[in-house]
Amino acid sequence: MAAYIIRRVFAAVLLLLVVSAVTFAIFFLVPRLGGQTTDSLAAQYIGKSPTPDAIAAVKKNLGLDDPVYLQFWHFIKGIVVGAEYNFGPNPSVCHVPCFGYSFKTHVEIWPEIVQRIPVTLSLAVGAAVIWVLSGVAIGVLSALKRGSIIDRLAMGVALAGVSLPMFFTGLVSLALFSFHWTIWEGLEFVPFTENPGQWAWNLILPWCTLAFLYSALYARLTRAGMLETMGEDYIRTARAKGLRESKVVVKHGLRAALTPLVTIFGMDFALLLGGAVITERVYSFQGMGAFAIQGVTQSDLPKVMGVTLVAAFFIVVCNLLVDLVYAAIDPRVRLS
Amino acid sequence: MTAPIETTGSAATAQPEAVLEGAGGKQIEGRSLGRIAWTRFKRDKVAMAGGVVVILLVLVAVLSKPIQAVFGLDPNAFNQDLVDPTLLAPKGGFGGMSWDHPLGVEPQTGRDILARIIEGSWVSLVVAAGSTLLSVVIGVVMGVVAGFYGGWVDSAISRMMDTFLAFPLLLFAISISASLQGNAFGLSGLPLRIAVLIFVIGFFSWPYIGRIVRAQTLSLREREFVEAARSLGARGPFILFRELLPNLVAPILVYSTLLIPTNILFEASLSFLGVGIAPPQASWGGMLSTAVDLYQVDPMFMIIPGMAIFITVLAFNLLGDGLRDALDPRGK
Amino acid sequence: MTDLSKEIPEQGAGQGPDGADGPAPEPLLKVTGLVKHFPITKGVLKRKVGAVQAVDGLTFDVRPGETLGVVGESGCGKSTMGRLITRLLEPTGGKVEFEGRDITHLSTGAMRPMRRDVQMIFQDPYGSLNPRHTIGGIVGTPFKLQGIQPEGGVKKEVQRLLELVGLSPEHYNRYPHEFSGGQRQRIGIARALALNPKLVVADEPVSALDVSIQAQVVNLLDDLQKELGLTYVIIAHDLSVIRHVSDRIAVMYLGKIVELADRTSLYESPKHPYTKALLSAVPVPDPSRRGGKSDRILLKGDVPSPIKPPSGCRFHTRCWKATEVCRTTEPPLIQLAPGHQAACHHPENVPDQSAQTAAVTGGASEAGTTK
Amino acid sequence: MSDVQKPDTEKATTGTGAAAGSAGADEKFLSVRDLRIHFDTDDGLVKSVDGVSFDLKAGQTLGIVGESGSGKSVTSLGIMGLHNSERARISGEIWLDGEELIGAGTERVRKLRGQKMAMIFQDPLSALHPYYSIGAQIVEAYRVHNAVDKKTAKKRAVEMLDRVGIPEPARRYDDYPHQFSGGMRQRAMIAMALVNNPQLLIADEPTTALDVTVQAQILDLIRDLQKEFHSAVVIITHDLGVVAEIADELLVMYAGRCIERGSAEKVFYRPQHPYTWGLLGSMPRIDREQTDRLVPVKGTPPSLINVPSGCAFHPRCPYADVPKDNITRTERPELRQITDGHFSACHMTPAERERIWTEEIAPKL
Amino acid sequence: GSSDKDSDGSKGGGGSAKADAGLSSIVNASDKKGGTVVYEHSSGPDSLDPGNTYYGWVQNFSRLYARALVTFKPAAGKEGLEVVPDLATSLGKASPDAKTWTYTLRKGVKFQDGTEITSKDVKYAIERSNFAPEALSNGPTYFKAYLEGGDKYKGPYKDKSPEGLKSIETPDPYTITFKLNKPFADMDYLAAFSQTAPVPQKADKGAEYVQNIVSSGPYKFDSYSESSGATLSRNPEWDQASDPIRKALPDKIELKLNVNATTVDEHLLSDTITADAAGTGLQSKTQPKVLVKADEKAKTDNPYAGALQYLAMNVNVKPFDNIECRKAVQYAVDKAGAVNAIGGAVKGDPASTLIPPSVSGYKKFDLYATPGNKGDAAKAKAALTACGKPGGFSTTLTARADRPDEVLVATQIQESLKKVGINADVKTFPADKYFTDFAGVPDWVHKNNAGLMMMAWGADWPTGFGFLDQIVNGSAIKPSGGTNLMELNDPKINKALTDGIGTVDPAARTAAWGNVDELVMQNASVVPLFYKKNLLYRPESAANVTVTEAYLGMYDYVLMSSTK
Ligand SMILES: Nc1ncnc2c1ncn2[C@@H]1O[C@H](COP(=O)(O)OP(=O)(O)OP(=O)(O)O)[C@@H](O)[C@H]1O
Ligand SMILES: Nc1ncnc2c1ncn2[C@@H]1O[C@H](COP(=O)(O)OP(=O)(O)OP(=O)(O)O)[C@@H](O)[C@H]1O
Ligand SMILES: [Mg+2]
Ligand SMILES: [Mg+2]
Repeated sequence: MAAYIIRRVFAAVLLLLVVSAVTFAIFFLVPRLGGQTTDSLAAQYIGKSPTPDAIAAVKKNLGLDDPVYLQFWHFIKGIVVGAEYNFGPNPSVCHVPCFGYSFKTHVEIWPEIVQRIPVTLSLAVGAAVIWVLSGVAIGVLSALKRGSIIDRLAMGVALAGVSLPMFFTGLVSLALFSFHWTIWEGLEFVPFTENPGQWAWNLILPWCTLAFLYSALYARLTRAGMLETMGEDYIRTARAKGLRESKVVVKHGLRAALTPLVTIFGMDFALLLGGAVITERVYSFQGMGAFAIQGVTQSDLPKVMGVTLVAAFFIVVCNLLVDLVYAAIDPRVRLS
Repeated sequence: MTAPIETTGSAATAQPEAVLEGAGGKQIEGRSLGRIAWTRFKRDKVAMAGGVVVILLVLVAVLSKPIQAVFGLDPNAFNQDLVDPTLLAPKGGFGGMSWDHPLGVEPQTGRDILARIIEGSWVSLVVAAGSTLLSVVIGVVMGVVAGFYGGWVDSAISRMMDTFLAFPLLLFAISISASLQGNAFGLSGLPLRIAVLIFVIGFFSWPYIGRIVRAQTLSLREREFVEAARSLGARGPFILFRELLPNLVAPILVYSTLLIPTNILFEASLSFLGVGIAPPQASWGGMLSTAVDLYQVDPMFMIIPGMAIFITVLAFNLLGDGLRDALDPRGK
Repeated sequence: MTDLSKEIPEQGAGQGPDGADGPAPEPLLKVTGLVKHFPITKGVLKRKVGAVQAVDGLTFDVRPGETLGVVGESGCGKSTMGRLITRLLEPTGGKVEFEGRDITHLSTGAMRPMRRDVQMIFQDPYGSLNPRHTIGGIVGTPFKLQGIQPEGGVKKEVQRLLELVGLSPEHYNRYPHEFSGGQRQRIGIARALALNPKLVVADEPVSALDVSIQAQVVNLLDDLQKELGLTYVIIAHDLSVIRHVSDRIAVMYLGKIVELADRTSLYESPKHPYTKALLSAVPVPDPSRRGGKSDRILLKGDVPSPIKPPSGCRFHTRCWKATEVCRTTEPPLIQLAPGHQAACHHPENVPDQSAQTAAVTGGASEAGTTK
Repeated sequence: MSDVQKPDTEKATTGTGAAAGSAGADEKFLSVRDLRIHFDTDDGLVKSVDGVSFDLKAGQTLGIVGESGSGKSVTSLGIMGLHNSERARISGEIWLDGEELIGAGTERVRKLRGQKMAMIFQDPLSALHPYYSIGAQIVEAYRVHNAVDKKTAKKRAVEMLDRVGIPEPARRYDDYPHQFSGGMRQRAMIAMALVNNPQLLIADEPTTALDVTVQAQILDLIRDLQKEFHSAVVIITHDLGVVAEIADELLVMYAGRCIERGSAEKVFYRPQHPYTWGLLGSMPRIDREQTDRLVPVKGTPPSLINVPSGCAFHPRCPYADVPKDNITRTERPELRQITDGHFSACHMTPAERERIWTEEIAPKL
Repeated sequence: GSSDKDSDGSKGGGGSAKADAGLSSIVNASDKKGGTVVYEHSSGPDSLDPGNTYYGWVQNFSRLYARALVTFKPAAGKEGLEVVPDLATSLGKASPDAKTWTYTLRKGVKFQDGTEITSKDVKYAIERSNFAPEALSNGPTYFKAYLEGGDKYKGPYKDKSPEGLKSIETPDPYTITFKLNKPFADMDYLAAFSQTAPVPQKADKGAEYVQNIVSSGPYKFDSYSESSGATLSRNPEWDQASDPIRKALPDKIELKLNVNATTVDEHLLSDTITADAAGTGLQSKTQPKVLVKADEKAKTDNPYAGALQYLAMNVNVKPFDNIECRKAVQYAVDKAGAVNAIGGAVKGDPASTLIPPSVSGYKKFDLYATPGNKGDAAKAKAALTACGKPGGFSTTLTARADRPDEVLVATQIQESLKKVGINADVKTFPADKYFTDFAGVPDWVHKNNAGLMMMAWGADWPTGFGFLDQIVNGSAIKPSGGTNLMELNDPKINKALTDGIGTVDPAARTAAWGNVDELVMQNASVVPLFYKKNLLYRPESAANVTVTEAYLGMYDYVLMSSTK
């Protein structure tokens, strides 16, 4: 098992490197596809009427003319040893781990991201708990009562859930519950450490918005998975033992049906950790997604890049965890 | 005796001799699996409804220009006299619905909503279908190649898929489509927006189908009919295209129909975030994001594009679910 | 289609007391020291950590017109052997000669013309036919692949083949799922016969079929052999079927041939303990034999893993006769009686091959018991 | 077709009346009366089991043979009460140790399952839960019916593993199914089935997935255990050899119906149904001199949705024309007693059958 | 004032003000100290660093913690356009040629750390804000453009010489003299930029100074974060005695950033915050809510935003090189419709001049009047015929994609042009590249036949020169990043501007701008669409509320206090 973990961790680190290289390359390439030159890139950072001197200085300072691999190398180096840029009276230091430095607003990306992680994390974790519990419960119920009114109703709602744009449901619920009925007024993020009660209360609406889509999805997946596993031979064996139906369903059926969900959950959750972009936007929560959007609207590439990489990091880590969890729950994976 | 095909067939016609005798030998033409699936699909009322809606939608999208011409609809014509300038809302109730404007008019501008919905339909569908096609093509090629050739090719492609899956798709889509405004690839304006959206949505989601196809190919490759073809001297391409691909059509078809609604929503989300289709071109996502700002002024304006998206996505989902049930060899 | 009348199977070929030295006809297929190891790899770098020794040194030949039966327990390498001689797999070592021509390492392209002569019938009638093709398409594929234009056209030829295997030519446009298992197996046979092969390798052609249908297919194979002068290598695990169809029989155990003999000789006086155990384990459809099963040999345990096969004689872990020499020295496959080869240090019905005395060691307890 | 007729049912019951009617429940441990199991499917009503009756005494073994799809597994699952009550339509009676099961509540049947009656399945790999260790699965089976602590249960499980011949049972206790070989999995299945000393053991093709040498081991094991616990055993297989080896009684099924039933000797030595002849004729035998040709049953098994009218076997029967007036095609033959405890459902007269058997069939086997 | 609206009859007396009361008076005036003023903003500032900002609201807001040499008077109505001394004791003293300007600093004014503010700190602030574009890129660079040798000086970060920029002289700690390279009479307006607020050199970290701004005003930063905003509390070193213009009533100022725009409006209406920091008014969707209810409407002010939305015609793109074709567009455009498209009268007034009414130098005239400002198709067609294109023509109309109102107006114009046969293809581009890559690049414009370009402009300081110079002066044509989209390079106009800004007499100077405006309109290359207006909302708790025209028609944040 230890060897397995080490191998997977190693692979994950490798994957992360590749992902960041590709991400870097894409972000390097895309503005050029859009017709921008290094000059125009540099010009963004120096006000209204840049002089060629200033442009050259910025290009030199930021290494914009360097080949992409060299820039990538500086970036990676920055993560490990930090970076320095010469703008002002004294060099601006980007501390370890330097996940980039915004030349537009002159902030280090990493502390900004760290500041926003609790927001996104709160959103993602709470929503995940809700959607997993409700989605799985509904899915199991539907599968067991297959063809019944309950099943049809649940699946109808689930289908609607996956067919409605999330920003639509979010905005409608914000309009109804926050503005119209003013149940949640002044919805803003309150850190858990400050006031857990308020934290939870203010997050209910965003959680439910997020969870609505996902629980619909998970209900469908769970139902399909349950229908499949409940047809497996080992379920018949469990029944033949004389086990109570509830135990057959939960211990034998659900356990196997949920295993593939672990992968999907890992992916979904990881993607959310990288920024619940739409939810954060709708509820104006200052999470990672909002930060990325801010970067996009300000054409502040390092911000977007930083969030993207951190998000990729979450994905890789979650995948790694999923693999380990998988190995833990499915003995067949463990030993082969 | 649990070969999946058998159960399908046993129900229908697995006993040809019995059938032949029963039917007096009149039925000779074979029923392909597609035909059987179609028979099964026809029985599924909900899926049929979804299919009909999808066909209607596609017709509307394809014929959107002629329809507009015939009914004299202009998605960009202002009717400011129908709108109260300070209250922004259309005059009269129900979002300004009238015989001239059956779905009402847009607040602020008084543009005809029906015309804009029709105009938006082709954008939505072109983007969704285009990106689906792109990801399906890449995904199928990569998946089949990986699954079929195995070895280092498989390792390389699988790693590549892992890498792609580790990209935060939405963030990528947002930043790329934001970066590629103005002009790029020698395109500008609407064609560029559409091309960028298709590329961004399609290019980063191919690994999902790639994985499915790869897994399917892997299992198909182990089937004996592949071995049989090889024992007859078939080369890779023959096996790939003649033996494997026909068997992959069903899952690909199902996945595509289920991917389209996802992509419709994706496009709408990007338009909502302001990096999708740029106004004045009508698009559902764009309409919705404008409407969202005005929902207190004119709720109808939010409901109609919302419903358009909802119905379309729902119809595709129903169709996809129905197809999956019909094509699933295990049947019901 | 002209060389149909090649050679009528010589009935005596299998039973004749011809050794390796006899003036036997040139073998159609000659296999020498055939080896196939599947590497087991790990990690991204595909490090080789071991190998499945699926087939490990087979030597036998197949004479024109005869039927060679191959039996053995699951996983002993029968299918691998079948795929090696049809060159669906690349051998790791050894040599395969067909009609005197070395085909061991022929490329796919060079193998192509050979494919007309060597054909295969598959085990799974459900898996071996592409569900998306019509019967006509499936049986016509060989012509297409080999670029042959039979006189009268492909369709006519296919219909002729369908008739040959006892199907209606009208089934041409139907799909496999519309047929029962036995019928599908016939389709597979028709496809194998399309190119008028000399050698047909059948990997468990009837084991997926119902008993009543099995007989139809067995009979069909029989008839076709007589009619077309085919040579068969039939792989099966059912000893009754093998006995019924074969002229000579090879018994395999863990990637090796442990006994190779003509039918009567093998069934009447098996030389290898494994063969003996195998034969005694076959259930006999005769209730009266239930009481007196004194000759039943019950082996303990299962076949060991081909990844780490036992040293020496591979059967020694389960053999009740095993001695020290079995553990250390691999017995060669040698002729113990005319036309009867076996690889054992302590064969049955024959003087002991090992110089060492048959000191029964501790291995007995884990080996087997005679009831 | 309306073959769910009252008279039929009665006939079937009276047919077995001589054997079952008077006997007390103490003697007939398991008694199945006119069992019908039908499934509603999209394509029509599948009559998987259509009027099967038999009795089984404690300590006896019943073998059920028949073609694939003839309803063997459905019958056995029916006895165990393992059909989904919403999808299967079950009628008839199943008496287990004096208790009727079809009418009994599901909870009652559940309590009997695993305790009084247990089942072994064909494919032990898929029948064992891949995520739980072998030991845990056996313990679970034990603890459903015995209120004991985990330790005791574990002791019992290890004991059972040992009993079915798994080496080093205490160590293998924690292994997972995929770590076992096929034979060992089947042994584990048996251990699990027998952990509560059931009086009825149903084995659905317990050896089909196994090699001959292992098959012999397993059959031996079942036989020994049966002797030890004096349980009734139903063994389902399509291998006549296996049946001959182990069964006292034999039941031959065709298209959901029982077409011949009797003691193993009678069915093997004096079979009374053309289908049974076909079965015997189509298998190559290792114990006989080599015959040139096998005698197969022509045609293919029928669909269970459109069961041929009259005798379901008639389209494949070489003697369908022997009885006059086309009776085989129109009227369903009942199960009639030929000799004591030997029943068969054929329109030919027993004399005719006797003649065909001795003159035409037997010599060829 | 521009309170030409019909004041709505919210008769409910009790001191509650009427609509537009904030335009001419200080609403809810109070001298009570204490309370917290809460501002919200739907995105964020370019920077809160007084030396690194171009945003009007930051200029306004920064006065709470940064004292420039002079500033606009915190007062109601037109008074607000008046420049008054702040850190300086009086307005700038100009040499007769308007090339040398001298300011004297107040004595005893201290930074938040207690050190006294000297003229060196002001000089340093100007140096860093104008001459270090790599670090502080946001702010305007007028000082660089007008100071002698400004094009040579490398900025304080590179040029470490003790005297720094020679054209700013600090003969003593309280005197600062600017030597300009050409006559420039609007110097006091430049001095009113927050760029002249002192920055202690030792505390300057370049761009990162924003994290630790050293206050010279009544409030200092308690916390600042780019994402969530800032909290300011009283600066104990600030002395009311040294500051005649600030009352500093609130105890605390909170600035929340990146709040959803909808939420900002909801918060305003529910009186949870004091003001929307951006000062651009309520969103369209909130607008009806407050306009239909009389008591809500009474809480609104609807000032001019000091900005003009206009349509630029490039005189080098055919057929707009022909003035008749330009006139055709002048007549064809439906200005009333354009106003209605973005929300009607509360969002703007149809315009006929470049200079908006709230900017000094505004002169009312209309060279291309059409009935009801709805356009005149007949006149337009006539002009087209005169131009030689009686059947109309095709051209491209550019707009900024991320400005929905602008796109809407562009489509509206497209529609009205279509009626006279002019087909304009609307193309949208991202705002941040609009000038650098597209509309501001003559090459691109010519190549892409972009004859029509949407444009909006607000004055950097509220005078005609501040408004016009950057958009009509030939010197504003640049290979990239130009703001003179018409490529108007009329020697007459250029000269009029130069002469005007050299005129020291304020009245004559102001009059000059109206004439420039007229010259431009005669050229017909600009279609003024509408003067933008803001619909501001005064929550109940907001006190001392008044609109300052000097800062684009938002509320004055120096005055503003809260009863909460
Ligand atoms: N492609 C392969 N890669 C790795 N191992 C293989 C491969 N094919 C077969 N093996 C292994 O080689 C051994 C022999 O396999 P083979 O299929 O030849 O056995 P068999 O005798 O045909 O068994 P069965 O009776 O079950 O068909 C088995 O252990 C199998 O797992
Ligand atoms: N749940 C079900 N729904 C519908 N049909 C079913 C169901 N279960 C079994 N059948 C049908 O009932 C028939 C009898 O099935 P059964 O499994 O009893 O056959 P069997 O005799 O055990 O065959 P085999 O030898 O293949 O195991 C088959 O045709 C099968 O398709
Ligand atoms: Mg095999
Ligand atoms: Mg079965």
